[in-house]
Amino acid sequence: MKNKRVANPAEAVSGVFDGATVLIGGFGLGGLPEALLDALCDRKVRGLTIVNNNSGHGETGIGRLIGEGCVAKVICSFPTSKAAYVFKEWFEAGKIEVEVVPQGTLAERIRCGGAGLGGFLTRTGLGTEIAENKKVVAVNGREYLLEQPLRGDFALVEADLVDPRGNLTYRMAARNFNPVMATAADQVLVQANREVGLGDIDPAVVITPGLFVDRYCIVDSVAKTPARAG
Amino acid sequence: MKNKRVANPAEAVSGVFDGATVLIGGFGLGGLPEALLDALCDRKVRGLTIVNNNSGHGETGIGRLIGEGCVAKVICSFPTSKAAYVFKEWFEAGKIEVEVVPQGTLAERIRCGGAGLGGFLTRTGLGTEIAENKKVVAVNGREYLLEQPLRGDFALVEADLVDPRGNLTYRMAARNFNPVMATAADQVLVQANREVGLGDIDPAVVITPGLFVDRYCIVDSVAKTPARAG
Amino acid sequence: MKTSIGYTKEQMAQHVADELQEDWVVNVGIGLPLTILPYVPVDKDIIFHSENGIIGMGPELADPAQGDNDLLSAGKRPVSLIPGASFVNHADSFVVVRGGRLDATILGAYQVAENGDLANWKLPGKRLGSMGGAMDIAVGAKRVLIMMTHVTSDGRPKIVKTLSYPATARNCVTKIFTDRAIISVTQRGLVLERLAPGSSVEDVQAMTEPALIISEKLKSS
Amino acid sequence: MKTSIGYTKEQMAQHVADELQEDWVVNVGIGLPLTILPYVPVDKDIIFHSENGIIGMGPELADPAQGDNDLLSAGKRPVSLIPGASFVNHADSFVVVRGGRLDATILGAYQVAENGDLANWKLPGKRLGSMGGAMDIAVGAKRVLIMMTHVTSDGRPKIVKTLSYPATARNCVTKIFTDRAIISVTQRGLVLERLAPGSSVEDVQAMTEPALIISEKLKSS
Repeated sequence: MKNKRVANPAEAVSGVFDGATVLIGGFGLGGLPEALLDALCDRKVRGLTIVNNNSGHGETGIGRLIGEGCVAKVICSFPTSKAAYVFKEWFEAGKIEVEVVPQGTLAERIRCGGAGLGGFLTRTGLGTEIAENKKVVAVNGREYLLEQPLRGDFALVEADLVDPRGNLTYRMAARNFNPVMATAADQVLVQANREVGLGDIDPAVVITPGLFVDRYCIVDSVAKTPARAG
Repeated sequence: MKNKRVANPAEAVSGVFDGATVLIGGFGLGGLPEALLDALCDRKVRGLTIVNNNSGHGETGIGRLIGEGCVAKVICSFPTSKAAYVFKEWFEAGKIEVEVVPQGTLAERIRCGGAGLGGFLTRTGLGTEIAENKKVVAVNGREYLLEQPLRGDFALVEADLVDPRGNLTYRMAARNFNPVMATAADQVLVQANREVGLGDIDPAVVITPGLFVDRYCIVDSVAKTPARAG
Repeated sequence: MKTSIGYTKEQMAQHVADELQEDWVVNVGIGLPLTILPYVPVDKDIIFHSENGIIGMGPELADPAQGDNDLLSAGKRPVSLIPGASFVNHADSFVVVRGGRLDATILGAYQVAENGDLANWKLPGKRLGSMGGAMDIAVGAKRVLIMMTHVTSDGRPKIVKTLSYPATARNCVTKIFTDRAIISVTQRGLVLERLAPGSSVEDVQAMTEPALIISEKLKSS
Repeated sequence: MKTSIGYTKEQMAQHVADELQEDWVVNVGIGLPLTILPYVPVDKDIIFHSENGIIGMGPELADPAQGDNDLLSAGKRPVSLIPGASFVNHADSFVVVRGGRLDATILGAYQVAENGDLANWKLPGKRLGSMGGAMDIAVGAKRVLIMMTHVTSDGRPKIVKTLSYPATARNCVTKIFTDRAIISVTQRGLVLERLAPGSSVEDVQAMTEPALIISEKLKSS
C-alpha cells in the first residue's frame, strides 16, 4: 500500500507550484486547513489562484496567504466580510483579482469538476450580472445558465480522522466544501486531526474514500480558538 | 414534529397513483425496497414509469410489478439480465416500453433532478446511439452530450436505520441509488430495517437527512435470502 | 414622514416568526433576518438549514467563547444542534436549496420590485459585492420572505417598480415584512396585507413606488 | 486457422492481472474480465471499484449461500471487503469513474476498432442491449484494457477498421488482450506487443482487419 502519510504540513504542500490553482476547504474558520495554509505561506509560492467560500479572516490562513503576496486571484462567494480586510486592501490596490460566484454554484462547479462533467445548467444567477458572458440554454422551455466545472491543481483539506489508505471523516460542519474539493484536484493534500488504523473507520461512515487522497499529515485542530465573529 | 411513521408498506405506498413515475432504489437485490414493491403490486396501480438500474429479478419485486401489469415503461441501464425474464416477455409482446440509460448518466440524471438543476454535460454516450436526439454542446473546444434531469413523483427507498425525523442510514452496498433517489421525488417512501430514537444517529453518519423523507415503515430485510446469480 | 410610528424590530421579527409553520425547513439569512430566531417558540419544530451543511441548526450559543469553529452558522457564529440534526457537504447543502426543499427563507433586501425581483447583494456602482448563498436560496426556496425597512435611510422607497440595484434573482419574493407594512407579491401585483400602528394606506402608498392593491382582509395593528 | 494454439483463458487472465500495478484503482467488468481476479497476488494492493458504490471490493465469497444481498458485486455476486474499504452512493461512484480516478478497467468486447473505438453492449439489429456502467467507465478510466477472443465464433475478426456493432465509446481502448496476442492501441495504429505460443505475425495479421505495427520488443510466449 502506498504510504500517503507525510511528516508535517511543509512536506504535504511541498509540491505546490507558482501559479497553481488551489482549492481550500472550509467555511470561515470551520474546516479551514490552517496548518497547510501556513506551510504554503512559508514556501513563498507566488501567483496562486485560490478557491474558498471566503476571502480570508484576519491575518491568518487565507488572510496571511494574501498578505504575504502568494495570491493572484481569489474565487469565492463572499469577498466582503469585515474580517477579510487583508483581501480588501490588496483588491483596492489592484494587486489581486477576484471572481465572485454564488455559493451553491461554486460548490456545484467544484463537484462538476470532480465528477468529470463538462458543465451544468442552473437557474441561479439568471437575470443578474452573474449571467454576463455566460451561455443561456433553454431546456423544455425553461432557461438556464450554463456553468462550467472548476478544478484545482491542488486541494487543501481539513479532515477529522484519517486511516492509512487516506479514508477521511469530517468533524461536524467542518465538512462543508472539504469532501467536494477532495474530488476535484490533481493532488489532494490533507491535514487530519487524528490517524486511526486500517479498518478502524466503518466503511459506511467514510465520507471521502482514500482513493481521492494523495498526502496527509496529522495536525490536531480540535482544540481550536473559539469562534470569532466575522 | 410531523409523524412520518406509518404502520406498514401498504400505508406507505397508499398515495401512489396510476401513471406515476416511481424511482426504485436498489441494484439487483441489494437495497431493493421489496416490501414497498409488493405493497404497490397489491394496490394494482397501472401505467407506472419505473426507474431502477435493472428491469427485475425473477417474479419478485420489479419482476412481479411488471408481471402483474402495473408498469408501462422502465428506465434502466441493464434490461437484459437473465433474471429479467418477465420484463423480456412483456417487452417482446410490445406491452412495455423501455429507455436504456448508461448507469452513470442514470445516477447523475437523478441527482440533477434532486439538485434542482436543468441538466448536465457528459462525454458518456458521445458517438453512440445514446446521443441520438440529444443536444451536443461544445465547451472550451470539447463536445459533450446535454443530459436532462430525472425526477419521480415517488421514490421507494430501502434504508437501514431511521429516526423519527426520517434521518436514514444504509446498510453496506444497499446504499447505491437509494440516497440519490431520496433527493429527487415529490414523495419519498421508505422501508427501513430498524427504527431508533431521535438523536440516536450521529449527525455525521446520517446519509439521507430526514427533510427528504415523507413516510417510513419498518420492515426488517437484513435476514434476506442469500444472493442469487443473475 | 414620521419615523417614530411603525413596527419595532421586535414586532417585525415576531411577524416573520409567526409566518413560519411547524415542520418547515427554513434558511435564515445573516443580518436582520437572524433577529427572528428568539421569536420562534421552542416547541414549534422548525428545521433550520445553514448553507455550510447543517440541517437542524439550533440556537446560537449564549457564550460564544464556548463555541467550536466546526459548528458555525452561515454568519460564522457558534451554534448548537437540535436532536436529529445532520451534516451534509456543501454541494449537497445546495441540493436541499435548489431542489425545492426549503419551505421558506428569510432574507434582507436593498430593493424589491413589483414583480418580485430582489436586490440584496451589491450596491450600485460598487466593484464588489457578496451574494454568498443568497442567489441560490432566492431561486430555490418555496417562499422568499423579505425583512427590511420600508424606505432607505434617506427616505426613498425600497419597494420599486424596477430594480435600480443589481439583481439577486428575478420574480422570487413571496412576502415583504417592513417596519410599516406587510405586503404580498402576487400575480395581480403587490397586495397590502397589514399596516403598522399609526400608518395609513396613504402613508404606506406614498413610500412605495408601485401601486398597492389593498387586501380585503387588511389588518391595522 | 488452428484453434488449439494460443493462450488459454488462464494465461489471458494472467497477462491482464500482470498489467495491473500496485495501488491502482480498478473496475473489472462482468463476464470474462472477472476471471482475472484469482491471478492478482493477494499482496499486490489494488483497490477494486464496483459501480454500485463499493471501493475496496474483496474476493467473491467461496460459498455464495453465505452471501448478503447488501454486499454484491456489479455482477450481483456476494463479495467481501478489504480493510479500509468504503461505500459511496451511485452518483458518487460515477464521480470516481468519470472523474478520472480509475487507473484501469478491464472490459469484454464484441469489437475494437483501429482507433480505439469499443463495441461491447449491443448486437447489431437487436432492439435491446445493456450497457450498465460500461459507457461511463470506457469514457472515464485512464486505461481501458479489453479481454476477448481474437475472432468471433465463426472466425471473423473482432479487431476491425471501423465498428459494425453499436459503439460503447470512441477512442477509448488502451490495450487488447486476446487468446492470440496482446495489442496496444496507439496514435500510430495498432501495435502487436506479444504473440501467443504457436502464433506467427502472419497468423495474427490474417485474423485482424487493420494492419498491425510490429513492436520492436515483440514477445512470443
